[in-house]
Amino acid sequence: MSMAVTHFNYIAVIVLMMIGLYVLFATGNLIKRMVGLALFQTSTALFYISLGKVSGGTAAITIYADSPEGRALAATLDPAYVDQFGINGVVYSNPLPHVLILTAIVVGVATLSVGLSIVVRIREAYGTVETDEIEAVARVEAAQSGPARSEAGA
Amino acid sequence: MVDVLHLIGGVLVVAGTLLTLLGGVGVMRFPDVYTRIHAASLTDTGGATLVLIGLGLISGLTLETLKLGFVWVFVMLTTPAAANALANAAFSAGHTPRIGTFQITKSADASQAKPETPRTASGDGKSGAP
Amino acid sequence: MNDIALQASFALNVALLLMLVIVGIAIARSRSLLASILLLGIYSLVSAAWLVVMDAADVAFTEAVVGAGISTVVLLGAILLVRAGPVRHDWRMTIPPALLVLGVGGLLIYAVTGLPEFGDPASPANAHVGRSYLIETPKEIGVPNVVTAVLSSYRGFDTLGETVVVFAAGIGVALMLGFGPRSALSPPPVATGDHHVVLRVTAKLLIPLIMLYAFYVQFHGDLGAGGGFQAGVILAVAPILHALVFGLRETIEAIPVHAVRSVAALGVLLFAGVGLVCILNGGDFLDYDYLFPPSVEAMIPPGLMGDPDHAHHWGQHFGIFFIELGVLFTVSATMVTIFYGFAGRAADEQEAAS
Amino acid sequence: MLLAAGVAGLVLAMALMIWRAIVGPSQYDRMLAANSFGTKIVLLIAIIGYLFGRPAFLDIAIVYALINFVTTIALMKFFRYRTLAHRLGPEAKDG
Repeated sequence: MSMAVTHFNYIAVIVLMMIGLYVLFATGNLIKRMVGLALFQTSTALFYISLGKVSGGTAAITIYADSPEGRALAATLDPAYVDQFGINGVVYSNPLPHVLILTAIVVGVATLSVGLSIVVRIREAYGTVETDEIEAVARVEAAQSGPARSEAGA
Repeated sequence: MVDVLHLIGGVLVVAGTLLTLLGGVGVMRFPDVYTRIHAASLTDTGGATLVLIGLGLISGLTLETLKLGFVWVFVMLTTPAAANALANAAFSAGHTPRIGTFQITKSADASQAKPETPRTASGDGKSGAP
Repeated sequence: MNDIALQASFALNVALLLMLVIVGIAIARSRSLLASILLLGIYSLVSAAWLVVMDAADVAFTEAVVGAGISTVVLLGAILLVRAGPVRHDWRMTIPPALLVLGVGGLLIYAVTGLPEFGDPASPANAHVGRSYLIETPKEIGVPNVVTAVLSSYRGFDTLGETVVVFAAGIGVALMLGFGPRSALSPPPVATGDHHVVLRVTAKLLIPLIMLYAFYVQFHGDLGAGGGFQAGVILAVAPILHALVFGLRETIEAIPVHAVRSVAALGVLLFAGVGLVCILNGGDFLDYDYLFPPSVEAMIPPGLMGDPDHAHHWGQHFGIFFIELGVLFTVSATMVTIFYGFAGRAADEQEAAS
Repeated sequence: MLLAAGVAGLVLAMALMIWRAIVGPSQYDRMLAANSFGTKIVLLIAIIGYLFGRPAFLDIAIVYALINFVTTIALMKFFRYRTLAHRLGPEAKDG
């Protein structure tokens, strides 16, 4: 099989990651930047989960190979494949990336909120959420408060 | 017997998804927000009912059937309420329906039923505009 | 699983990833902040379905609740507070980032060719530590859901760190938005002519069900998909829905701000406390085999509930139970704190300059 | 086989919803697309649970069906009242 098929997931994830990066750099609007950051973050999650998928595998919640469910799952997989990669007759996907990403998503939304609350405070202090306007306001304020401080700021 | 149930269940699932697809076509083709809401919410609940009954026939009488029932109840509760909220938001923002005689009565309705207009979003142009 | 399922799995994987890319491009192109937030909600729904296809049931759970219930609401609260207009667009601004992104993306795609094939069971990521977790969990921990076992027992210390990060983020939001003259946690009611009976009745029906379901996910978490993180975000949706429908003031009357903040701290303390008890009983930090002293363990009947090693697993079961409870407390209270911060802040009256 | 056909139909319907969400033209169309998309995801997860032989995935479908509603209410409040803190409907009588 060609690379584009066997590595499709990774390529798609990288495209998503680059879209997130592009949004981060191309806009001066801080909220839009947080959206880009969220996209970037999700793409990392997708990459980890892609790495942990085992073809023919199932979710890492133990089922018994002799239950109807387990028999149905093993039915058309190659028995040699199941013997080699299965655990007690069932092939599972790798649970480790799931654990890492599960916590990362919750941490991600918490840190996204911290970022957004910083944006809100910036808006309250400067009256805008566009980076160039914030810089302009800061420059004016620095100039008003004396040359010594503006030098320190630069 | 089990095979027949599986077959009927599968047919119901396909019928339900076709209904949902039909709703999707409606959402794509219809001219304004209200007709689209109508298409989407009606076919979503109907399609969900068919799909969940079909899956229930496939699963037989197990714990999963109960869960399917829960999914059905929640879909039936939330989809119409969400459609209501959506139409409410669109109407109060001053969206006019584009077809039917409703357009004529709407201005009269609006002046009667809403003497005190709340702080709607129609005041600031950005929320209703694309 | 049969052949059709295998093919359908791959086809769905491709279709959903293509949808994600299309929605991602639409987010990048959209000028309206609100539209990009709505599209981000759709993005998160698609990625949750994709996670189910990738067998990551627990992750799909979390992504579902976070994407559908919390992140959209928080983002909406933020754009209400900043009163931002449409995003300005200047094509000259887009060329340097586009070049940069093309360069980095090209390098990364070149690097990807060295990765093992998608779905390869013998790849280094899948063959060693992940596989040994799958083999050892039934013997050492004795819970069916391997994700829960790894999360709370094998990698318990890591999870404690994550919980503390979530707690710290909650403190951060509370400090930045929860105090001060603009924090109007009990805003005056707005007189409106409409009644919204449908929404209020539906919400009244749904809120208890959401809480009940959160507890099901919490206590079912070692048997099926679920656990403290998932249940925590689900539980937080109930007060959020209550505040959205019945007003923030009533919600704060029912669940006071200081109570929420205390519960968040209590969760971290409970988690760390379990670890300390293990140390006191002679084990390592968060080594649940030492949760009960040997005198207590001797009293546990062996072979309960079809598990021949039951007495041995008793400490693990209780350790996981308590730390998941700690995670539930911290995560749900933090999410509610974040919502209180964003919803309870008074916005500037004038529009943003842009 | 039939289940796979059902999944294909749902994916097609989802694609139509994405088209509506991207094209708009108004924000209400996007809200509608997002909301209806949620219901389709519920059905999709339910069907692929059976298709892949793990009906326990229904738990995720339930949580979607429960929570999909919250975003729509938040959006409605966003449009109508420009605040998330406001109470919908009349004040409580005992308040």
